[in-house]
Amino acid sequence: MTHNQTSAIVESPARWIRSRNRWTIFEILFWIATLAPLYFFPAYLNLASQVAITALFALSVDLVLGYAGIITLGHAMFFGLGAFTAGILSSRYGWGEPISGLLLGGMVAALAGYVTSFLIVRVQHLALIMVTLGLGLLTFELANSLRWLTGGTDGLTGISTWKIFGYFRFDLWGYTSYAYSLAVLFLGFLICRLVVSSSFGLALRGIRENVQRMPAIGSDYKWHLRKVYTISAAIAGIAGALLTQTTNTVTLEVLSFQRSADVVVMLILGGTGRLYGAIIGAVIFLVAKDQLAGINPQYWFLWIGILLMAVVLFMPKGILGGLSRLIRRED
Amino acid sequence: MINNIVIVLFDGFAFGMLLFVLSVGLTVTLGLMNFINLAHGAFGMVGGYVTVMLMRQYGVPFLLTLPLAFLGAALVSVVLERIFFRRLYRSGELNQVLFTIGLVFVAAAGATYFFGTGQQPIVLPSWLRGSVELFGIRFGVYRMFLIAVSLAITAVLFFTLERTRFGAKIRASVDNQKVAQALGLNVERIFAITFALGSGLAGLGGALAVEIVGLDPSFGFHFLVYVLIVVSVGGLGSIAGSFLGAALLGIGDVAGKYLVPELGSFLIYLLLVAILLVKPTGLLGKR
Amino acid sequence: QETVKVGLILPYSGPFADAAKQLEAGVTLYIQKHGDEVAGKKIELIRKDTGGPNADVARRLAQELVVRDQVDILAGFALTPEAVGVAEIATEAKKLTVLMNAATSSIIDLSPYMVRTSVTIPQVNYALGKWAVEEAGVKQAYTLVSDYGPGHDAESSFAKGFTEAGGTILGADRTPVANPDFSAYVQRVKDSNPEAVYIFVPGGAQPAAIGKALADRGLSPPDTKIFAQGELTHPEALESMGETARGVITTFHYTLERDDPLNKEFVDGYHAANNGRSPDLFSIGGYDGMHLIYEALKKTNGDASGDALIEAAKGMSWDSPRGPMSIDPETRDVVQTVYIREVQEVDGKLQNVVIHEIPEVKDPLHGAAK
Amino acid sequence: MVLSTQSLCKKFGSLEVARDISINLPAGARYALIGPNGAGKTTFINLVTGQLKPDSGRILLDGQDITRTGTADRVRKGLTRTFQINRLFPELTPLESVTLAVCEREGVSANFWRGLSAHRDAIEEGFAILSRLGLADVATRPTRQLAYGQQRLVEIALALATKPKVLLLDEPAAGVPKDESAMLFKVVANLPEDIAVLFIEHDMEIVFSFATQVIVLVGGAVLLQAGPDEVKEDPRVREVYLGSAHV
Amino acid sequence: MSETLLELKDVRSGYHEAVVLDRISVSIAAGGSLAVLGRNGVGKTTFLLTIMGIVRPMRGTITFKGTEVSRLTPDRRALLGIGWVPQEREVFKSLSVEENLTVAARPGRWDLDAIYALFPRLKERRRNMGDQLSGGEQQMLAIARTLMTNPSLLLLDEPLEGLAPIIVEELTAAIRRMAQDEGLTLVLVEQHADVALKLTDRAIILERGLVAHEAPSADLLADRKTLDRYVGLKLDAPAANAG
Ligand SMILES: Nc1ncnc2c1ncn2[C@@H]1O[C@H](COP(=O)(O)OP(=O)(O)OP(=O)(O)O)[C@@H](O)[C@H]1O
Ligand SMILES: Nc1ncnc2c1ncn2[C@@H]1O[C@H](COP(=O)(O)OP(=O)(O)OP(=O)(O)O)[C@@H](O)[C@H]1O
Ligand SMILES: [Mg+2]
Ligand SMILES: [Mg+2]
Repeated sequence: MTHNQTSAIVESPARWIRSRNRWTIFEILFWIATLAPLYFFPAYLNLASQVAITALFALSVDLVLGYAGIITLGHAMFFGLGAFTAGILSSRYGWGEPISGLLLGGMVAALAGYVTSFLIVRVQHLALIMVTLGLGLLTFELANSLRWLTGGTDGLTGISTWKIFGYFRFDLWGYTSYAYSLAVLFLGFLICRLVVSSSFGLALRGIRENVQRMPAIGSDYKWHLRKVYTISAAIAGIAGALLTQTTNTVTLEVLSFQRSADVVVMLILGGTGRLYGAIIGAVIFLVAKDQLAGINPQYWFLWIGILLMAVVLFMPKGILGGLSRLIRRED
Repeated sequence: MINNIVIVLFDGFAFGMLLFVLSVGLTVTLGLMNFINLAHGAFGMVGGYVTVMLMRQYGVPFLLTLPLAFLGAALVSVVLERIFFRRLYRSGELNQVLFTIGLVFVAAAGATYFFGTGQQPIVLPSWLRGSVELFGIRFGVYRMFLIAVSLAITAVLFFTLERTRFGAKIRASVDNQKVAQALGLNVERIFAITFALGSGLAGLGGALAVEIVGLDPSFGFHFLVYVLIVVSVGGLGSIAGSFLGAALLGIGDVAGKYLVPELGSFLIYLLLVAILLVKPTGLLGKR
Repeated sequence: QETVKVGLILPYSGPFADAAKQLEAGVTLYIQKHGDEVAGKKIELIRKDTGGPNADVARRLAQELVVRDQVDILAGFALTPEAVGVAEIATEAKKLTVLMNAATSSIIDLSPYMVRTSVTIPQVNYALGKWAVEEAGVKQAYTLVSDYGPGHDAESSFAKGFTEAGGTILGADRTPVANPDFSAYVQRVKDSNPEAVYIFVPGGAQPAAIGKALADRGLSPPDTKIFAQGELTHPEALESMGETARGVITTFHYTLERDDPLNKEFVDGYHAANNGRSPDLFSIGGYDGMHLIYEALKKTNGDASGDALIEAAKGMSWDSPRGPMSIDPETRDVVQTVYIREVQEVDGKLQNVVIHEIPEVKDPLHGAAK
Repeated sequence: MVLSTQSLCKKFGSLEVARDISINLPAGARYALIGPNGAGKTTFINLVTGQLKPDSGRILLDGQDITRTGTADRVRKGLTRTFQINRLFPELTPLESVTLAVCEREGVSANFWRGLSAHRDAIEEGFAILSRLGLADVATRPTRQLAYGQQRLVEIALALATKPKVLLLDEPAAGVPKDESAMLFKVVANLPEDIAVLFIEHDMEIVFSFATQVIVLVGGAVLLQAGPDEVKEDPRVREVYLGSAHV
Repeated sequence: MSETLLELKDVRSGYHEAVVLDRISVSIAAGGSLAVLGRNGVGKTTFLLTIMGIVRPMRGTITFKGTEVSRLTPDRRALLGIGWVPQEREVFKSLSVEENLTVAARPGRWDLDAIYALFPRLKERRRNMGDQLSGGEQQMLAIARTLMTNPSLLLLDEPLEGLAPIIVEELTAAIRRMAQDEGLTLVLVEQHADVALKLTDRAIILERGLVAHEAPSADLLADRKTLDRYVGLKLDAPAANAG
């Protein structure tokens, strides 16, 4: 700790805290860079939308995992609920308006999140992981057995999403999809950023660091957990609805264990508890997968496996953690 | 009627024992060592391929391949432990998750490369096949064999891990590596041995399971969910708990499917969630 | 020289990797045999991995194939959701889309550019249901199917054929898709003591498992007849089941051991190219799919536009290793011979022996809808 | 009485760790709780604050029965404790930790739509508490990196941040050097007059110079409650607890 | 006093880049005892951790019984005869009291009987798990656990913290006995400087990472001025009763 830093704190601790939450030049550049695919890589726009959607999903998981310390292997449950809500709305009720579909998807997922959060807060550690996993798999099986509603393993057919604001049509190249997904991702990110830099975000970190201490400082931490779980479920649901709307398809896979596990892998890969880790993780994982699978569709996961192992060995705090350490060392 | 009850209980118990052999290795690595070893299934796969290849290519008898499956998986794990895992003991559960998932990917690719994507059937010796009739009920011979093996494994592990100083040394090392080491315990060696034991058991479980669940390169992922369920329901670190949990899940699952088949695919998850909500540390777990 | 690009969308990784591998082996065998040039164009394959039944991924891959790689034809589709995801793209981009496996009947209606060279589940199972009553003289049966789309289709089409012919279904149970233990269900079957049991499970490890479970309970032919779709007695499953498989009756559109020079050539070629591995339903779907693409291109003189190709494909008929087959000009679906086979010992080895052939079977659901 | 317990009983298996404990703390109390190791002192605090459920007996805070109230609610009603073995937030800085406690007290911690820095008062109050305990210099380092003695002080700071009416301190000075423990007790002494303090301490110099009343707990039961001088002279206390050193 | 048992030469150590201790050169004769004093956070614990090998020195050498141990792992050092009692007790939670005692025990003067005689409380609680003990009981267990390894050099980090006065009395008597009669060598970190100085024959005072003062304990005990300056021993009566 340098001397003038100390005196800055003494002068105004609040200002010191605020300075830690200011937008940095890196962040601004990062978001500008997200526009690049629109101009430079139009052939990759469909991939880019899928990355943006997955990144939003990963953000929602970072809220509960990275900040509140709830390791979940069942978050696809909320993603899938959002996806199915939007899909059913369009294919069964003929309502394909995107924005309202997103919101409804988010609301349904949030409701499910709120209800299950009462179970989640009762358990910890392995039991917690397993309860999230169990609930996720139960939802999957439920969707499978409600074939009349969900289309079962074949998936829902006949989804069509209307133009955004009645104007932007979803094109084959994916310009609209990407712009739409990116905008929603950015909004979701702003919400997450606000949440984690608020006093509520601090309480979440307190829970992650030492749950047992929380009641002793007068904290109704279970209520905090239920709340963040609900917020996170809503965001995951929105991400799911976004996937439905940009692809006009929903299959059971949106609810699968694989999806839950993949998103956690991406999040850890990027680095937990720092929001951007979720985005970077999704980008690296999906782009690497796309490129490697392009080279060899049968063995790409060998290289992904090696990537994951290498990251753990050389960047134990995820890619972003590793990068930020490098940067800090340089200046 | 009574016959049906007996046979359903027997089948359920046998199914439970299948789950037990698949997961007992994880009870050691995850339960005792606190190492989130999602590559458990990959070690099981090693054991499975050892058995299949020895039987097919060299005509080694099935029973003899079992200890070799144990050794094969244990050997692979010792090498990996020395190079990789030991660095991960302290680095947090998320890194362990990521690393071991990466390892499963690599293992699956390796298996695809060497053995192809197809199923690898084995042909058991005739004395282990078919069923025998006792009191007018037909019991599957292989199922009885599984039950016997599981009881033996449980007994051996229970006495070596829960009743000897070695068990206490493992727990001490896991509790607090720093202090255990400062007291003169060779934590590295303890961990290496324990890890090899856990992986060896995984290999043995894989070899025993091939007959029932088959073997292909996705084996490593396939039963991950099941084994995690058994370990968490049994309670971390308790061999007896795993045994009990597996038996309970097996019987519950088979009996449930028999009585309410519509709930077939929900049962095991319902049991999981219900048990953990009532007893978050599992049936016999302390942590 | 101009090329015709074919985008092959398959689950190369994950639990269905074997299906993708077998299907692709069929495709490459065809190209190997017939050269990679047709109607003056060079055929180029671009392979894409969906990782499993992921409609959204399949859709994105199709989009990319169309906009990035500019393919002319979409093909592959081991799993129904993959085809579902791609349908809209096929229509919008006007690309011939060859379903080389996806076996749910209705998906072919999703796009006018789709054509199927595999099989539909109702096609083989409806026929089996009828045959079971009419020819095998079975009066009542119990059905046991995997609890997912194809299983449900199999259950209903078998039951339809069976009951229409005058049989009764005693009971119907559905087993979880990833079910490692069948004992409870098998016990239920035994409790109702049916004359026959009908089984549908996905390929892989389950056929052997369920076969052994039935035998352990004493449910085996000839006392209890066992009917199933062909996957149940694929070669690896037969090896693992051993004696207990004897007498099992299955229905399929392709039989490995079918005595026919075309088939023999196909099987031998396949063995040679794949380390002795035998072809299966995926391989034949891929092989015939490629045949359809080649023939259509010949007809259009190398015009690879979707409209031209789909017109050329409609009504096409040919002799395949599986037997005579054609494409229904109205539904674009496959019309072919359905084989009823029984597991018998031939030269000391158990194999599927054809005991009955039903020629020119159409998908009954499409027929019924009209 | 701000806090009183009525015949609290608790058993761990066959071990009776609380036997009929009835204690009254008036406002402004500066009481010490002493007794041999394993006498049940920490257990008593656990019972009073709700970490453990009593087998029987009642706990009253400001005359209100709180026996069934949850721990967090008791803290919000003004009943706070510290822990004998640190329970801190290792990766948070002391400033964040204490600010968190202040936010919880003010009920703004559930507020997720305003940045933390908007709660300026809470942050400044947190910092003031740390400054009083001599932790200003390390306020922005991760708690994990502080020396043990400093961590002990963070433990106290967290408790103070809840603005307690009753403060239960479990060996607050253990591991803190003499001069700093003196400062610590000065801070506690200077708390508003109406705050009742009960502290456990094995350092008799501190006990006898700071406590107005001393409660001696032996084998789960109250042996004696009296002024420091009387306790010092009591032969029973000497025999089981003080030994010869303090003759 | 006989030959040197432990010697630190020009040792620098700390955490990552942060240097906590520097230029530390100290030696202790077999059977000798050393008090380590200093303010909160000067690095007393780090000093012990460096000897034990939990913190690796960045520079300098540590020799124990004539062999250089600077690069050895803690378990190797423990087997050579160094025993350490951690400041935060760190008893094994998932082991019973008795298992805690026996898990790393090595034969010698201290066995279960001897320990139970010194701490009867532990005998009563021997079936309890490590996390079902009172703070003081944990402290006793931490000391006893290390004694069970029968070390020839004992590193004690504030061992009297949290113990009842009567236990402190018994324990200090026991430590004195061990040092004087059995030739056990001792390094003692203690807040109660007076107690520490009475128990040891030499003392060092750490300040800003360096050894600021070194003297025979008896001399230092008399030298209140030095003590005040470095350790802040003066306990001005807190204004408690005023409150
Ligand atoms: N893991 C760590 N990482 C970084 N710095 C540390 C770490 N542990 C201790 N320190 C720092 O090293 C310095 C010395 O700490 P140490 O624990 O040795 O002090 P101490 O003299 O034992 O203090 P106390 O009397 O409070 O026990 C302190 O400033 C502390 O903040
Ligand atoms: N969970 C538990 N199960 C069984 N016994 C327990 C448990 N927790 C504490 N004990 C026992 O209860 C007794 C009282 O413990 P407590 O922590 O209240 O003592 P204390 O008076 O605070 O002692 P100290 O001064 O050493 O901190 C101890 O003997 C301890 O071993
Ligand atoms: Mg206590
Ligand atoms: Mg210290």
